[in-house]
Amino acid sequence: ADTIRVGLPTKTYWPTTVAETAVRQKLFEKEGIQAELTIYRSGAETFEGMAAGAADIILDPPSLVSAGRKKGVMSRIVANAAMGNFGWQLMVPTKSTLDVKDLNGKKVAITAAGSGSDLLALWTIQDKKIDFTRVPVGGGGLVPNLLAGNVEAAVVYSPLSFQISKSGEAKTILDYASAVPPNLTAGWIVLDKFADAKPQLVQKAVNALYGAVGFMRANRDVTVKLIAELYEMPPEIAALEYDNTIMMLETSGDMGAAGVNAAVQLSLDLAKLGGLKDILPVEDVISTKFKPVPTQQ
Amino acid sequence: MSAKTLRHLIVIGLIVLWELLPRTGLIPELFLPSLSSTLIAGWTDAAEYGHALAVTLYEVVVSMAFACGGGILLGAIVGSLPRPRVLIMPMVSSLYAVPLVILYPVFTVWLGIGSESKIAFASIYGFLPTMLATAAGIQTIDPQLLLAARSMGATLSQRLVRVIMPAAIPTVLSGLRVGGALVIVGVVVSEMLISSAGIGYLISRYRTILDSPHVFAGVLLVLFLAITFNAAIRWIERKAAIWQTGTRAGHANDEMASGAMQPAT
Amino acid sequence: MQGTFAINLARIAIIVAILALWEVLSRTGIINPRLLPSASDTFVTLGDLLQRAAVQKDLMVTAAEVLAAFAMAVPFGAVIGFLVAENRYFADVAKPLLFFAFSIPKSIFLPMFILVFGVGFAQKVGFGFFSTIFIVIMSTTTAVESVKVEHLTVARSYGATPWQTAFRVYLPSMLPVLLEALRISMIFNLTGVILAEMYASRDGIGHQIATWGENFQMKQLLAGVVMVAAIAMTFNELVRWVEARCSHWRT
Amino acid sequence: MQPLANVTPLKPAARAGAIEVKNVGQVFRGRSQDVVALDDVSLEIKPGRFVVLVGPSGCGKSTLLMMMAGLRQQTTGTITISGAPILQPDPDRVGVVFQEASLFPWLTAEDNVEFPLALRGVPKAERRAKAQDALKLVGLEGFGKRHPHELSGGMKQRVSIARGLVQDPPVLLMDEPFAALDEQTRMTMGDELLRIWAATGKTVVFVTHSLTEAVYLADEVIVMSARPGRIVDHLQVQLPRPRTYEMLSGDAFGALRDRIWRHIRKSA
Amino acid sequence: MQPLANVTPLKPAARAGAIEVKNVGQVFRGRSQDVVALDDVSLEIKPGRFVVLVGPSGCGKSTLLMMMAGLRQQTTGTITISGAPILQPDPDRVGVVFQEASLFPWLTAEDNVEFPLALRGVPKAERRAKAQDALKLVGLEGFGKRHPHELSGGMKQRVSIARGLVQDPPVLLMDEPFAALDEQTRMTMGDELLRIWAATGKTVVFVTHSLTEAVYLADEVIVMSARPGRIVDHLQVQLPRPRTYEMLSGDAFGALRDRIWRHIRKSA
Ligand SMILES: Nc1ncnc2c1ncn2[C@@H]1O[C@H](COP(=O)(O)OP(=O)(O)OP(=O)(O)O)[C@@H](O)[C@H]1O
Ligand SMILES: Nc1ncnc2c1ncn2[C@@H]1O[C@H](COP(=O)(O)OP(=O)(O)OP(=O)(O)O)[C@@H](O)[C@H]1O
Ligand SMILES: Cc1ncc(C[n+]2csc(CCO)c2C)c(N)n1
Ligand SMILES: [Mg+2]
Ligand SMILES: [Mg+2]
Repeated sequence: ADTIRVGLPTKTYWPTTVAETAVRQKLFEKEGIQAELTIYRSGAETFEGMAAGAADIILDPPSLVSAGRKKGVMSRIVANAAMGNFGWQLMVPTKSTLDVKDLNGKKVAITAAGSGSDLLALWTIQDKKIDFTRVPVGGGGLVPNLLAGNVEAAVVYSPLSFQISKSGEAKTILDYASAVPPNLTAGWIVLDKFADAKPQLVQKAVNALYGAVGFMRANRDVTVKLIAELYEMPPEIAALEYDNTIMMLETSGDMGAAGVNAAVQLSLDLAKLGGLKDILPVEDVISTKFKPVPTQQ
Repeated sequence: MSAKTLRHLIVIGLIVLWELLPRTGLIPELFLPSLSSTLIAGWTDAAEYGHALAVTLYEVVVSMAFACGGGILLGAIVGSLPRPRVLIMPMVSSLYAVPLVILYPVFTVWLGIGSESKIAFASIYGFLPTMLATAAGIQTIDPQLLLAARSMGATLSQRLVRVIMPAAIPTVLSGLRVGGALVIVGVVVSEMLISSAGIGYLISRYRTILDSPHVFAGVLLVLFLAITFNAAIRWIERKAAIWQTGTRAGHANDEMASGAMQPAT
Repeated sequence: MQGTFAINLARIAIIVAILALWEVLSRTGIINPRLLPSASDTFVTLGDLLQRAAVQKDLMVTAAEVLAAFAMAVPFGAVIGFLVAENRYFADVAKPLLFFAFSIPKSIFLPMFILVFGVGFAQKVGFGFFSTIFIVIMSTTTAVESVKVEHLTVARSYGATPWQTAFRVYLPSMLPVLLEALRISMIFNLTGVILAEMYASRDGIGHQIATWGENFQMKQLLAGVVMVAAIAMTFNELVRWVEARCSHWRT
Repeated sequence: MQPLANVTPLKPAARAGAIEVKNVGQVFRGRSQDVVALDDVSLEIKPGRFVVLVGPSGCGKSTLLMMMAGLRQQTTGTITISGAPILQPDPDRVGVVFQEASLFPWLTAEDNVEFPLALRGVPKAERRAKAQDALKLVGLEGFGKRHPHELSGGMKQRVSIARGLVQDPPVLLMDEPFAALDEQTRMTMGDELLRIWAATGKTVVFVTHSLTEAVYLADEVIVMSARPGRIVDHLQVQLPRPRTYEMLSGDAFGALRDRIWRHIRKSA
Repeated sequence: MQPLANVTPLKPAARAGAIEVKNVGQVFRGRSQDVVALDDVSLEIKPGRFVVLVGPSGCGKSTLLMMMAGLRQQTTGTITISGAPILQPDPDRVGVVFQEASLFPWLTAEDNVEFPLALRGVPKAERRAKAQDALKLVGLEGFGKRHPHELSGGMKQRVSIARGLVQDPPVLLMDEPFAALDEQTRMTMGDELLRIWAATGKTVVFVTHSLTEAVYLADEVIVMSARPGRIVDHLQVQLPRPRTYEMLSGDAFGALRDRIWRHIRKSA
């Protein structure tokens, strides 16, 4: 059987849950293919992995596809994975009295300059008409620096955001899932070359992945248990992750659906804030060739 | 062909490859942008890079003082006094075995996210190799020389400055090279991990948005730092060579010694 | 013998003091225990982690990668370092270039290794090798500088072959400096492999550590770091043991 | 060869220059077994005496000198120099010329000679002058700018002697200083040494393997035996001073030389 | 002291052991000025001769030996050993005992002696036996397991001699091998050396500062002068062999010694 190599940006990010579910529920096998999951350090690294030929299908935001094409890495989004920043929150320590407006002139932690968290921070600056310093501290530096008071606030991803708000260490002052207008935050991406050479394989892979989304929606207990196991976290937090991110994921993935183009455009526009130059037109970064047919259990 | 010519040819070769490999598509531009596009990227944002270089340079210089100064001093003490050596050395090299890069994000909690944490990290990073090389170099000193100095009433500090240092100078300088290079790497890497200023910050920011020409423009600046540092070391080496004749480096000019090396090649 | 005993005692005392300080700082809340879990908690977590089959497998994978990278980088780097130190021509050509290569943060090149090796054992070993080779070269050069010319002359007068000179004169003279180099190289090697695992991987302890860090699992993160440090320290002690056996002729 | 211009006469301190060695033993702890290098050595040297130490190779002469210099602690017994025990090197009391030249390879010959003066902060001009005088004295005028590796074995040894002389301590310990010298240079240097000694009233302890040299130079000759090192004879050389080469063929000289020779032959 | 059991007689090769030095000069390039260490030295040594080289300190004896050993290239002229020019060290033709002991500090005395044999791949048992014999010969039986730093100056020099002997090459170059030895040991070792030389037919070039030793050991004595190093005399010592201590006081001996002495006195 053909093997599809799936590139995932970080382990504690929902795409890993999706892909793991597909593997554990043998959805790839049902499609007659095999999957090999590789975890990368973050979004950019995942994209580099695909460009280097080490991954066949990856999950990343549209901005990287646009930037990649500029650098001669020809790829497209083949399936729409999420239309919002689910689980992303602007957080302050619980005892802090600061609100979003009060962050003017303060320091806010992000994971890396130009990353998803940076875009959200920039969006906040623009949308709330305030100015603060964005301090890149890496994924591992977010909570420690927030709790130590080196920064006044942090843009935190899920399920870390749920974890520290549940533990009472931090509280949310802005929930990006609802605050930011719907835009295509992440999609499944393949190289044009690969899509042309093995369209069947790509189709089967997206079928399995969306089959997994369907399975997860239908099987709360199993999924919560899986999240708890994968992320090494208590079931309560896994449940929050399930309710607030997994349940929000796109179920069809169809890039041809109405509103998708506008959502991609918005996503690219947001990326401009982060310093991305010469953004390509939407048509160049998406492909409508593959419409996922979720694999049934 | 003289060594210098060959080296220059290699450098020119590397430059040509750097331009051609990406242009011909043998290496995707994402991984290695051509030299020209790198230079253009750097030139376009020269002001930004200049500012970053100032920040990094400051951190490198301060760390260098800590790492090299401290490393040589402690290495000299530890290398010349057996008791502290057997006690301290194993502890120090064991502590160095803790993979600090991984803990760096946590360290910033206490050291802050500004220059201090970079300086601390880079100093530690460059300190041990300098210290170990110094200590090891000192241990290989002919004990007879120390005995002679002692008989003439040399105090510990006199022995350190007048005997141990000059005798260990080749080893210490090589240690300094390693330590200094690590300081540069340490500053840049810690900037890449956590910071909002400096060359490392720019590298990692441009990397996140796949802007490889700007990434490599940053790398070029790091290279520039290394070249500057290398020039400084060579200057010291030349100064040192004057009073170092007769030790190994001095002998190397001798046909006898260079003859000795022939079979090894 | 009495001296060694006293020194071991002092060493143990220092270790105990460090652990006690760690424990007290954390327990009394002088340092937020969420940011620095106590020593005892960390070691309990370490015990738990070591029980897990997955962690055991990750450790094995990482160990294999580290050993492979080390086994290649050390001899290869030592030979190059030797040539650089002993051959003027080669030194003039290569020394500055090697130095510049050494001064660049290696992680920039992580994608190149994926490009060449894909993601897997070879890529980790390759990057581990790449992270280690320069320090081995530079340290070997340092070590060679400590060899005495008179000893080389004696060996030459007996018609020693290059190999014999290398093994019977260079090696024993350089040993103390070389063993230090070996220690540092191992740390670089370990860090290199772990960075490569953090960058892209399917298994390995670096992969786990990355996840624990991003997930703010401080106990696990610290335990993981202790694990890696323990490996490096064990190696350190091994080298020290060899050193003690070989360097008794020094006074 | 020129006289050393600036030798200062010894200040008449009470027991300055006296050496007392009492029941001194030295045991080297080895891996497998211990080596008794010296076993219960006692000896007394009055200030201003020229004492020569002879004995077979490995009998402990260098070890004894190292202990007198405070460079090695004896296992048992006490050593007193100028009335006070010597526990560590003290250049104001004792100077040493080592058996192995032990020059600093990175210093020129003159810088090597200046070294002990530099340690004491003697001004540059003064120490340069002293070093030049000392180098002239050992026949190395014009070699001051050379590094040790550019000198022959005998030249290195002479630089080392110059370094010892320039320190000008009340007690001078010399471990086979003339071993690498040709007979002519050796004689000249011996005469120079006697001249300096007579002018300054230093106490000199001198190790040599040449019995002729021993008798020619000494007020007293101490003969040691090997394994374990012990003193087997302590001769007074009553020959008049200044010594002359004619004495070498005299009967008194021959008798002393023979007496030492018999000891050495027995114990080597 | 015991005879060296396994000295093999020299194979009667055509000119094995012959040494020819033709118009050899050595100039050391210095920073400020060049040093002419040797100036146009020519000399011919027939196989199996025992040749002693004497001359004032720094006249170029060691330099000449280093060139004969192929360890240093002459600036001008040619040196031929056993009929072929020597351009690099060749242990099958020439062995060297260095002026400074230069033992490997990390090897024990016996391992140091075995070193040249180990290089040639001589089996362990055989080289151990040879090393033991050589150590016994130099009076260091029982010191084989010591490291150099545990030996006295004279003992180190004897280990170095043992290392030179164990190689057993047709030409043996010895640079002041007995300088650090007491007179008794020196004599015994001289006799041993003569015995080995007579039994093996080696060519020996021997540097010493002792004129008595020179005449006692030599077939020929070559006298050098200093700055620049030149050969000023080449004497044939016609005294019968084996040499005895009685000869030392004979007239022929005295005359030869005097003749050398006059050269040395002039040039030192
Ligand atoms: N560090 C040491 N460890 C063990 N034994 C030692 C050490 N130093 C010297 N010895 C032993 O002590 C004895 C005396 O040595 P010492 O150097 O004093 O002799 P010496 O009389 O100066 O001989 P020489 O005339 O050959 O220089 C020797 O047997 C030597 O092997
Ligand atoms: N590497 C060198 N560079 C410059 N000059 C040198 C070098 N080696 C030796 N010389 C000079 O060459 C001359 C001869 O030296 P050499 O060592 O051959 O003398 P020697 O006859 O062996 O003396 P000694 O009896 O003192 O050992 C000396 O004047 C010395 O200073
Ligand atoms: C340390 C860390 N950083 C970011 C994320 C989330 N995340 C990973 S890749 C990516 C963008 C590409 O889609 C996002 C938002 C995480 N889980 N852990
Ligand atoms: Mg001695
Ligand atoms: Mg000589």
